Amino acid sequence: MWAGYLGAAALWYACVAWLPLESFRRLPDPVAVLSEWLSPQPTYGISIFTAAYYKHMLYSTWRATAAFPVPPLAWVPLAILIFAGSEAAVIFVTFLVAFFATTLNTAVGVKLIDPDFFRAAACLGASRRDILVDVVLPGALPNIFTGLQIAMGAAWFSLAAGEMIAAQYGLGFLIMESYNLIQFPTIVIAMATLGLLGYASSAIIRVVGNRLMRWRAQSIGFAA
Amino acid sequence: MKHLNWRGAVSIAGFILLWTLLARLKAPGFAEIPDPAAVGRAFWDKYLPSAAYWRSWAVSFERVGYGFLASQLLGIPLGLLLGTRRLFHDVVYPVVELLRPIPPLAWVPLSILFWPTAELSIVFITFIGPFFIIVINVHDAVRGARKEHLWLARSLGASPSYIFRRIILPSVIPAVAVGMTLGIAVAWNVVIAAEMIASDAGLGRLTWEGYVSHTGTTVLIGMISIGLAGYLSTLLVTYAEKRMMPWQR
Amino acid sequence: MVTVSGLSKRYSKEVLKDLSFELEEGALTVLMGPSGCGKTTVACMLAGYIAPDAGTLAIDGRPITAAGPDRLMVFQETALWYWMTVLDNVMFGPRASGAMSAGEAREKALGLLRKFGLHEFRDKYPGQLSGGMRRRVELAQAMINNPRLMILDEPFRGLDVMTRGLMQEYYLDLFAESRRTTLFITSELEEALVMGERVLVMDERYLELKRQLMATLYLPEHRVDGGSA
Amino acid sequence: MSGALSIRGVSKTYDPEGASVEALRECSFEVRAEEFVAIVGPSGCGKTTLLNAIAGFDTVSAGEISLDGRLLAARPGPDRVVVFQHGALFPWKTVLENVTYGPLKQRALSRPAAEAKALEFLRASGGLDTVAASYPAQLSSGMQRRVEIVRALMNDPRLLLLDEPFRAMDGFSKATMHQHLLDLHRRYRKTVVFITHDLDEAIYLADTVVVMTTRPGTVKQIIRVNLERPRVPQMLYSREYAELKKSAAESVHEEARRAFERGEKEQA
Repeated sequence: MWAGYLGAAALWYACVAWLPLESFRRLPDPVAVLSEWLSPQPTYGISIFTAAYYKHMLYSTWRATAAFPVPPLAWVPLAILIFAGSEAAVIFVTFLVAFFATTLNTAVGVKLIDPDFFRAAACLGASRRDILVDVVLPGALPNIFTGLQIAMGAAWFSLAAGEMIAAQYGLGFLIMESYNLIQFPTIVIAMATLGLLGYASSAIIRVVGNRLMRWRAQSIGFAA
Repeated sequence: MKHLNWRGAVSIAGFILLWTLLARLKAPGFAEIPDPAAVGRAFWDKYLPSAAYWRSWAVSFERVGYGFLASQLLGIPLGLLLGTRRLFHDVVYPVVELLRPIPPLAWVPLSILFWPTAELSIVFITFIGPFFIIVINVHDAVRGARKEHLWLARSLGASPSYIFRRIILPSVIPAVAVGMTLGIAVAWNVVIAAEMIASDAGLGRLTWEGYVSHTGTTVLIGMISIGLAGYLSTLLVTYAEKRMMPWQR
Repeated sequence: MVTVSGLSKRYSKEVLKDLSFELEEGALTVLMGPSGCGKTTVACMLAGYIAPDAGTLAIDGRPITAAGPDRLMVFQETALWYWMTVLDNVMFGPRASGAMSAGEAREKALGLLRKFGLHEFRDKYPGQLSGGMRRRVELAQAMINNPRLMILDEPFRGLDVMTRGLMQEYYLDLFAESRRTTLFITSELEEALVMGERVLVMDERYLELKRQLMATLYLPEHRVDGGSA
Repeated sequence: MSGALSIRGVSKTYDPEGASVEALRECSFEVRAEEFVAIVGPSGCGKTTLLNAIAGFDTVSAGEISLDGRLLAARPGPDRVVVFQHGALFPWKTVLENVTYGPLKQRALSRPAAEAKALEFLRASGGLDTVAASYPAQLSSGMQRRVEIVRALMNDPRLLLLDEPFRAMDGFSKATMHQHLLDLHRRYRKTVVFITHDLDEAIYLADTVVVMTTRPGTVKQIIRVNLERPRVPQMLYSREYAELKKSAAESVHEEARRAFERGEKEQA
């Protein structure tokens, strides 16, 4: 694992430092980035010791979670209504907005539920509303979480775009600003931080998902 | 496409109705938004005949096309290598795992710095998004291949390269199909934002200029065009999928 | 022909402990036991897919160390390559090992498919066939390579009982023709008694059940004389 | 005494994209109250179509199905509960939540009363009360099957419908499930309609065996099983059993061969 990181860093350094290519020379090298990122007095004002760094992170994280397109559960019935079955509509939505990932995945999740569950519930006297709560929601949960993962990725992805275009704070803004002010190491710092935040948020969703779907986890090895 | 599902049609019609209502009543936030009829007229009169409008279609399609194609040509082999070679996987996969969450657009400044022309820098952006998606999908598919499929081939005396060509590659096609569908959607989202930031042409630029000049119709026409362009490319990808997987018909 | 001695294997729990048996040349031997008693593990070891923790396996005196076309296995879950047509699946063996030219392999494969009543399905994909038909394709896929040992791991489990009965008869006829040494694995007592001349029982509970029922056994008519297939 | 089922002239034609497929043609038979009836037939003979019609999951193109004299609505209900072939315990609910689901949804029992009744039922089904808090994925297929039957019985249904419940089980656990089912039928005296493709299973378990033809499915033969109750495994190898099997074997085998030749696939 570490061999990979060191190898990549060494390759990056070699390209920037020795390769006679002009376009590589313009890029910041890993040593400069790291020393900037970890130095108490960073030349461009952004490192783990400066408040500005955390302000940008905070803005970005807040915007990501705010923009985090978990459509209110009210969407779930609407998603079922609109997309249950029409292939064309699903493709159209797939493309249109990655944000709808959760809605789309919910609809797909609902279609994947074994019809016997609906029939079993109906046999036991469950009303339409009971079926929605006791079968549709838990049954589609695995797909809903796949959707949440994609939606989280889409949130960070669109956040970066939004901040780069119109914001005053946030990592996306920081990236564009450090580009305009020729503070290249800070660009890489902001990018890496965005990456780490994205990775952390997906991990959180995974943990919450496993918690909610305990029933899927282990079977006591009765099967052959 | 057999008959469009009437429920889908009803919801789209409902959406347009709602939009008209909100625009006409100048509901909060909808002050500047023109109603569908106005957008339709503007499109018919100004955009349909204008060559510049269709050129922006061409420019955006070109950028997505090159970026997406490059992502598949490089991504699929890398995914296969990561899935089959253990040493290569242990060294390279952690780096891929680290770079993947970085939003494609965060690469814009570095891309502009690195690539000599603005055009190439945008194509790199449309490349990076779908690239990671296809690499991860193919990697997971190779590792998920059923061991019986490989065992049987080995029993029958197939050489490793024969097994790679006739067993591993075909078993990965469904995952490639999924990766392409997701990748093309991301590519379109990325090209629009990249054009807004670093280009003077393309549908993204068109929408951005509409925004800057506060002409609602241009923004909406831009958005709808982007939607349609993406839909068309998704149809192309789905067509390619059906060709790649004859056993699914 | 095949000798197995002192086999033992442990995954999370002990699956095999000091298992030994022989398979006679040209005989259909049944290996029977409840699910989870290591039947499939033994099959995979004979086919060369899994190595034992201890013990040895040999075929015609040669130790079994790797997979080879002399020992072919039909898995419990159909393992046909779903992206290949029925014909390509059957032709895979001879083509992969280079044993036959394309034309020769095609000829032999079509012959086998015609014999198995699947000729008209040669260009279909496995997904389009019924369970019984998929099994017959797998048998053809193995038989074209003329293996010394056929290993069938609960091949008819999951088929409805009627198709299962027909498939049992089907294999018995194939076996009568070729007398190809076969190891047939099952968890069904009736199936074991219908298929095998020799039944190896992997678990005492089954042994007790078998002894008790053997005493009052009523053999299905066509086997009442107790003769071989 | 309730649970008398009568099937009169039931036909069903599916119409996928115009290529109309006739699944059932003129099916008629009677099931007396508290009787155990097995329906036997090869793949694609309409067994499941008939079950769906009785359970109210699907309508019939012609004919009538009535329970205790009343026509059945094409709407499922707790008076006739189905145990499904691949099992339909809610994986996200514990055993206790699954079993008490029916009475609670119909507001027939309070929660404590339902749980008490459930635990009693589970205990009587082989000490399953010990796994009341586990999730279905943690149980063996045999245990899951028994819990699903308890879930059905908790609603005190007039009719218990079983769709090839023991199909994927290995020989050993299938034998134990047969005894369990027979024991439940003796104890709770419910009318049972048992779908299977296995003639041995049908004769061993049932009072009456209805043999179906391949598509379009219709009643080919009705066999009264005169083995006395309670049934024991030794009967499987008795003279009377062999007679019964011979009388059904030809027609069942013939249907199986025709289905086999046609590559009749399981209905989707």
